[in-house]
Amino acid sequence: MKAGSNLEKAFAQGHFAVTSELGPPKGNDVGVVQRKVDFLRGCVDAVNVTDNQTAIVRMSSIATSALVVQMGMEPVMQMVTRDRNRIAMQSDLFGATALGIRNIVCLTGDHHTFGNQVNSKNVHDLDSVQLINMVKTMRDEKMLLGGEEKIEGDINMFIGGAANPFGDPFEFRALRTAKKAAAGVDFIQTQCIYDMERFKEWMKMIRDLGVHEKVHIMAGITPLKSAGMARYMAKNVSGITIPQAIIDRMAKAAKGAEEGIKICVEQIQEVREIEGVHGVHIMAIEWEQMIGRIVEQAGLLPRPQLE
Amino acid sequence: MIKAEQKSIEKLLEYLAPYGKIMLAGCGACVTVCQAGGEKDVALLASALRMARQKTGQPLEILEVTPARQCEPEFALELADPIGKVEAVLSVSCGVGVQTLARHFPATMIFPGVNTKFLGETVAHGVWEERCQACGDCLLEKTAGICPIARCAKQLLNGPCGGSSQGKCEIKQETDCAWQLIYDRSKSLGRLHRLTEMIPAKRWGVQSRDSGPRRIVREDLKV
Amino acid sequence: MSNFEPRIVAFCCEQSGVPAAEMAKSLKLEMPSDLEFVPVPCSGRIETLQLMKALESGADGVVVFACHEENCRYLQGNRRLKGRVGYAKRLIAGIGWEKERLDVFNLATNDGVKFAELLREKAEQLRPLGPSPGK
Amino acid sequence: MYQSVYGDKPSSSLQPIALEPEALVIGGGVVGLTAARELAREGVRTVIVERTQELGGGIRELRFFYDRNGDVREWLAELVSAVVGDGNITVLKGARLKRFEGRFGHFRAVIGMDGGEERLLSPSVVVLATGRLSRPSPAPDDDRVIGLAEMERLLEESPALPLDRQGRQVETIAFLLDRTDEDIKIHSVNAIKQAALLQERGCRAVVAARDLKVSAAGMEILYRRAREKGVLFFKYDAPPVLSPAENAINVSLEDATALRQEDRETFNLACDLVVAPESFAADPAMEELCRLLGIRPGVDGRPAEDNPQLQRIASNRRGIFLAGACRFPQLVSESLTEARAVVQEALALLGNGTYAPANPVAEVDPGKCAVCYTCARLCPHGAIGIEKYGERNVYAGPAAENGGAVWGAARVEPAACFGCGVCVAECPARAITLCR
Repeated sequence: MKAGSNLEKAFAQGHFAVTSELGPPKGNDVGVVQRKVDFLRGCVDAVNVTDNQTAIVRMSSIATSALVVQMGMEPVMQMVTRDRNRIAMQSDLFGATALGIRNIVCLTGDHHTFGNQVNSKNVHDLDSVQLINMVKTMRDEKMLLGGEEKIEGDINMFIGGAANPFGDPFEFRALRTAKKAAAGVDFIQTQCIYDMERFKEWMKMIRDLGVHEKVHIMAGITPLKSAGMARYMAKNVSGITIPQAIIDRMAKAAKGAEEGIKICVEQIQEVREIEGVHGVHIMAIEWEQMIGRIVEQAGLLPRPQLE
Repeated sequence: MIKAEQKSIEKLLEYLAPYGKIMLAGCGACVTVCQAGGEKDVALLASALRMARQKTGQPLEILEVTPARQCEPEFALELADPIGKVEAVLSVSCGVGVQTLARHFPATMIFPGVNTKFLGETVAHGVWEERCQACGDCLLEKTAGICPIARCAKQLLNGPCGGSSQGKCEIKQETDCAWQLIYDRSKSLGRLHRLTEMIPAKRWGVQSRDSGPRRIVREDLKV
Repeated sequence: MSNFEPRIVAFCCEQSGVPAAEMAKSLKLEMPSDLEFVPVPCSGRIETLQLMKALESGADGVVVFACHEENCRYLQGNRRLKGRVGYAKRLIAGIGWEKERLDVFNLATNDGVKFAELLREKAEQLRPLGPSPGK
Repeated sequence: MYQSVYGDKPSSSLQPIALEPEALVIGGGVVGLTAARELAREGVRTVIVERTQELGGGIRELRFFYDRNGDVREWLAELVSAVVGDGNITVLKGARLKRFEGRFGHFRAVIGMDGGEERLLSPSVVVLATGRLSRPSPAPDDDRVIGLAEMERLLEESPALPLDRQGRQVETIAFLLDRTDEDIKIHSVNAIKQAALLQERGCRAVVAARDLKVSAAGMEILYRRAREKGVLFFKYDAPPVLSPAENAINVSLEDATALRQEDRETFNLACDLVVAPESFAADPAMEELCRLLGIRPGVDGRPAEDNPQLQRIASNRRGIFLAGACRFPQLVSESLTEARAVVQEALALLGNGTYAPANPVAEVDPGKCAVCYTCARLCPHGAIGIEKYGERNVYAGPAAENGGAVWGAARVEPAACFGCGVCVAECPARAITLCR
């Protein structure tokens, strides 16, 4: 066991893991965190805590994750290389592990021009692959980046990364995930899947590289609320492709939300059959209350109590 | 070469408001090439400034000068006499020129006339694109001749990020994704295997500007 | 390889190297046989490129005879030359050639004896190194 | 085997150039006046530029010659009237060099007058003779410690005993020469001369020095004459200590002439006056003058000679000469010798009105020149300039033939070039060749 986190145990004991995502408040209202945690309680093995997602200022992921730990749920702290240099990131890792946070997802993060601090100076001292390698070195060799100093204490983190099978150049995507595997990632959460064919093709390339044995792949799923949302995401969220069939289906449905949930559950069942997919990561942006229903309809309840 | 863009005329008029006689100093090198501060641009800007001030009733006398370069001490010192006769200087050379004049003429205010942008390539007539960040430790060998530090919005060394689609960067539709270019060129050079090895964290603090303002000394030439 | 006769190119400054060479000749001092003189108005005239070209096109050793540091007729010529020789030495060391293949010696006008001595020592030093790797 | 040191084609610019017999002398001191007078005598139209309103310079403080009788001021007055009367010499007082451009054969000097008016000259040769500034030595603040200049005046005002100064009888005078720096003899000369004159007037003169500098023409004779007149000479290592006594200054010094340390005695001399020679200060204007003239600045605010091995009166640029105290604080006689040497060299240069380069000359190929300023910056003899690019100071393309004048590229002035080839080796564009 690398970190002994609940998520790691789920994978280790062969369960089909389920994680979701929680957006910290745009302020310090702990109640927001409490409410979202209560929605997810018992439905997921761990919950991602985003780090100023789309470069919009929110409570920091380390603080929110610590709160989630206090609230009795296991967080997956996301860390973006956009905002902190290697000094800040390594010291945050010390703090996070001390506060009982066991999972991390290393991301490059959205460009600051997408958010509400367009004039900020971005950092990008490291990129996601280098961050993964850094956390692994801190955990396995107890060394800081640069390798001079020994770390007092253990940095037991279950390291996660992201992957976007729908980005270009497609042939390189699997190779890049293999690169992250070599860098020391333990699990991968993909971008939300709508183009199932392309995802299957990507998974095949992953299997050909043998990456699925070294790394736990989690399929990213996002329920659509309405046809409008589908069209919006298809148009201006780059890296996401939504087949016309799904958009039409959403448009025809009387209640978009219900249809979205139905599609979502179908997708979960479909990805479960794909060899190498060890879990699902359900991202319901500001719709955390639906996670319970989705997980239940997908037959993934009750979540295993692991020790 | 260094690429720059002239500041707005309003901003320049705002700088020059308190003065009646100025020198407008161009530069015969980089800013001439990118049409921001060459002799023609100096003349153009000078007439615009004069006409603007004519309208307001306080005419502006402009001494137009374009030495070969503004970043050599000797060229700057050649402007000593004319600068003695003006109240301020508006230099439309890059930031280096403005600061060279500022160093050599402590008693004269030197205003920047352009915004120095980047070290870039002329992609087409009138189109210039950033190519180099002068990071001090060139890694173009690793990326088949395309620099992610200058041409990737997130300066990724192990790109592309999730947002690259149809070869374009998610941030600006007109910008090519550097890593798409790197991938394509590596593939055509048969060097794809290089992209599968992780490029380690860059030593920013030692060679890039993060190590503070940098200096090159060639002992063999210095004497 | 003991009877190997190194080919030496000697750049001589007209203010010091050339008079010293003439003095050595007139004194009929013993000097290496395979020797070529290149007179220059000042050692400052010698380019790094000429040092490299001499080595590249077959010289086993290149020496420069320049004036003493403070005596340059043209003020800084010999100090500039020293910088260039330093640069060239680092260059050839970098490509795995022996540093001894390039040297600079400071002379005065009347150093005929020292001139011949230095050339003999250099030939001696080059002999074990064998022909230049460039050949 | 190697690219030839010299270009193959002979230089097109080796023809002789015309030289107007015109000279510019900067500094109206005794050296400047002498040089101007000698040049004028040979038909050279000379302009003297004197910063103050009075000619004569530093020598005006002196009255007595050290090696012969006669009044320095009379001698100086005669020289000044000869210069002022000479048709070939123009004297500009209250004037200074404002700008200096071009190279040998094409010098252009702009002289700024106090009134604000400017004059443009085009001299063929320039003589720098601005002399030195002297500052009272940092002696203790006792009014009985004076400088050599004041002692010279005292000697002139009272030809015989009783020597009095501000109503007080002056009998014993001590000259302290411990402030002479290594190689300046002028203080020793004046101190011994004044001591001998004081003895003639019945005073008791004492000269105390760390080491006495007598290595100048006539100095041994002066020293013996002073000894014969009774001047006492002391040699010390530790500087003497001055302390006020009742109405005198007590000078206590340990005489170092005795060989063995224990035989050395300490003397306490009660003196009415102590003479501490002035020290020579660097003329702040000299640094600016060197920059204007483009000549090499030396140490301690002096202009540097071209090369220590060669003539000390030539600067590193052909056509610009140095003479007198501005080059090195020395005896007036030595300065005058330098003035005459400058005249001889200048006349040699001016020749019969033309000058043909006697050495190989560097030539820039304007087509290759990137105007990077390396050669102009490095030329040890200031022989290279970046040609002005037309009146509007605009950068025109290289090698844009413009009626023979090439704009926007470096150009070597053949007459000013010494042929060393440093520029040829250093040019990054390899645009310069050395032509014979």
